[in-house]
Amino acid sequence: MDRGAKVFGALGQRLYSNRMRRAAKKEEPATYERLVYKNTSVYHYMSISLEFENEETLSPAQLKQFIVNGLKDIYGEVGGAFPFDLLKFDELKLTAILRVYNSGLVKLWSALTLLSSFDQERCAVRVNQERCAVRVNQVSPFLLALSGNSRELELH
Amino acid sequence: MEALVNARLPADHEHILHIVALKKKQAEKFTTAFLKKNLTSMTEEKINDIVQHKAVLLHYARKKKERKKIKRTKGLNAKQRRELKVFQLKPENQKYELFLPLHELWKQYIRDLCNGLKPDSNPQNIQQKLLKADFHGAVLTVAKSKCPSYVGTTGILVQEMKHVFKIITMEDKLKVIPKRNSVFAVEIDGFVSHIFGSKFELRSSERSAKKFKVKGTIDL
Amino acid sequence: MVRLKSRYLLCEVCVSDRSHLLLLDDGTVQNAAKHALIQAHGDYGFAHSIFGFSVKYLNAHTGIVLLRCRKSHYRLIWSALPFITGLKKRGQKVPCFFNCLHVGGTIRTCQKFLVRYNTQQLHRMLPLCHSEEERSAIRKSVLSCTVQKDADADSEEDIGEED
Amino acid sequence: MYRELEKCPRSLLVCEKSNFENEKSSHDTHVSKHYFNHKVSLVIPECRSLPPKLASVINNFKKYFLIKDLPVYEFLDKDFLENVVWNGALYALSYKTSIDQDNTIALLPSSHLILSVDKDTYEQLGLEGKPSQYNHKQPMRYVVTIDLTEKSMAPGGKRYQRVLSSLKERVPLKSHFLLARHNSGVEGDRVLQSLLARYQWKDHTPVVRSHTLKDLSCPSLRSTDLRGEQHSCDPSSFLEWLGAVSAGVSCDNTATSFTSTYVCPEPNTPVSQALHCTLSGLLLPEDIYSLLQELRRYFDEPKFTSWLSLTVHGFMDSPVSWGDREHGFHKGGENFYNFVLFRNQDYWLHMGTGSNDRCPP
Repeated sequence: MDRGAKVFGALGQRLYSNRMRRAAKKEEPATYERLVYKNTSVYHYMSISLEFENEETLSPAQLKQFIVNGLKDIYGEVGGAFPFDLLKFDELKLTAILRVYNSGLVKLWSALTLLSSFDQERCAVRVNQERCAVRVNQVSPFLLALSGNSRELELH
Repeated sequence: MEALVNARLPADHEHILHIVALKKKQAEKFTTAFLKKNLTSMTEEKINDIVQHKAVLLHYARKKKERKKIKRTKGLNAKQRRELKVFQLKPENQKYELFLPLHELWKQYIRDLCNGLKPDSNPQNIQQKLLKADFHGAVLTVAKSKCPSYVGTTGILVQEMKHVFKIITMEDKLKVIPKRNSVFAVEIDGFVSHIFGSKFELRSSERSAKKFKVKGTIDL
Repeated sequence: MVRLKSRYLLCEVCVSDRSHLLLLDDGTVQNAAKHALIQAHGDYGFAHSIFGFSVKYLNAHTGIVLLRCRKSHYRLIWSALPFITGLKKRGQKVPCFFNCLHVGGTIRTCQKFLVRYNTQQLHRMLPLCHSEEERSAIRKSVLSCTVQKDADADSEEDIGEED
Repeated sequence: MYRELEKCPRSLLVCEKSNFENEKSSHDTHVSKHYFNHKVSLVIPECRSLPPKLASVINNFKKYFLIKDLPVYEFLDKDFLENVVWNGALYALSYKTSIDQDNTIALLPSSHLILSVDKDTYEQLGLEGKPSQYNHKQPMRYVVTIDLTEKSMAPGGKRYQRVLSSLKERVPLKSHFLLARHNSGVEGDRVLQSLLARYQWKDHTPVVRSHTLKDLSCPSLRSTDLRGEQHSCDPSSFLEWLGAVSAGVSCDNTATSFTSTYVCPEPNTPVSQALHCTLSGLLLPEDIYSLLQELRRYFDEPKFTSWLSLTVHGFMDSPVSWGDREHGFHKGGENFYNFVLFRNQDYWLHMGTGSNDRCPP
């Protein structure tokens, strides 16, 4: 990952010690500095929504297990073993926000797309297969960008 | 052999044979006189010819048939054509109105070709016919092109070449438009046909013989 | 034309009871490897590596297996081999594991390696013989199945049969 | 093992640090050049409700119009050009058109008409354009930029005629449009109203939502330390935290929890409450600038917090991000900027764009 940062206008800020700055009553105005980061974020964030054939409820842990199983199906024990976080899950709207390392983005995305059935043990004996689909609404390297999805703007 | 015949007799032989060797000039004169006297049927030139012509036929040779030379009307070659500018429209002739009669003729020709061109006739049939038709005189419009500045150009086709169409626009301008990467629209009596220029890169004479394939991409 | 390059994995099948080795055949080994691949790398890895995958050589007496796979994805198969825990044959399950001895680019290098490896093993094992009779018996059996001409080169029985 | 699966497209983040009183500070141009803003969100720590001055600025955001099935050539109408486009600032962006699949049209206040069109439309349109950054081996998308202030674009001019005939006859592009206008003169309003009257339209006001967050931990920031090297938080984790706050992601996780391991970045301080306020709609840069000016005055009175943040999200499907820099959509279409304002009029500015974008200014 090239997290190379280019510094255009850095000045000797760090020369001032912390103590000196605290001593000054009003803090020095900051000098101009510009940094350009390429691929700065190690994570990618995905906002997804689930669609079931019938009404379903599931807990965050169930959802995560469901995605992990999907990953295991496609990439196996070795390829599917990478960490990702379920940051938020709205159980009513069935929407979720996932966080994944950049290296796992393609795998997670493809696994989500290929998820098609949700196994749930309803009774002790019968395993019910529930058809479902995952829609990936937005993918971004900035979590901040997920809160401003202009495609959701609905006007009448 | 020849040298031996022409050689002078040695002097001692003269005495033995009782003949006197003639001088060279005298000998030649003698020979011609002798031949003339004996071969009365031949003219002097022919005799001369025989004497001069020394080829000796040793075996039978067939008489060569004289081949008749087919006389071709030799036209101009490409270079001459270019120099003479035969196929170039003179600037004073680049007038839209001048080509309107040609357009009328072309319309007549297409109507005849498509059996009257009724509004209810099958567009596919018309396309089949148009594919083999001649387009000189048609009103062409560039409907699509990779190069945006060609798009929208309209005019009468005055000349079709392998790779370009030369059309004359309403503003009396002669435009040369490459066939490749453009789609042309031809309108006749309400039927609009599109010509994919990239697939049309042939001379109009060759096109009538060409079989067009249905397959293939038509993307520019 | 570019040649499709392959990798050959020379493996040793380790079982607790050597008589089970005789159950080995191409199909069982290939099936076991396929299952391990699906388990380790999922459908994606399986689909990537299964083309060109075959069991090239198998010796049921010594438990030597030569697997062939495409060079581009041999790591997938290589890494899946430890996931093989048993071979299934006609409902009988033999617990075993695969020990990958060598990864080669051609069958020939694998063969050379195997010869060297087996000689090494022989030299290692010989001092463990208890008596002189044992030792001579081994020598005799080794000599009996080698090709006479270069007897010192081929010291193990499975080499002569290699293609 | 899967090298090709681990690649991912690039993203850019530009961070700037300066002071509002610095005369070379370019915060105003950054704000005014970001034309199409969809959402503004404010995070003010240690604040229960909006101060009345701020609230009045927020409620004074201009309304905008949604106009249905508007043909693009209407923008080239002579009357409209003279009174609305050249006079004052008109923002127009096609609505519900995805820039990765549809034809997207934008009219900038600098009187540039930008058409981001697919290959087929471009070939039919017959207007010069540049291949877009979103491309395969062959260009599949083109961006046509028409400067309406150019001499040849004067009504009746040669180029004007060509553009008009392209948009009227060859490809009658039409779309729903979001329209907003700043600095409206009386004459301009009349012309705009006469245009609106011919089509179905409705005016909208930006939607304001605000809520107070209780008991959360805030990262501590030090205005001089943009990179987060000395007891401060580095830009990407700060932005992540801001996103977590706006999305309502909980930060109280441990490293061993199954679903999520996200925690607030270190160092952090507990905050009893924070105000989170959002505005959405087509927001004018001028309004955002006045909001920014008002926020600067927030620190005039002594406050507990040392910083507050203002985030502005651009439209994902806008063909431009800043100025006429191309914006594209690869997987997120993000283009946003974020101001962090400090007590001593220092500010940080983070500008982020996705993979098919030019670098922010």
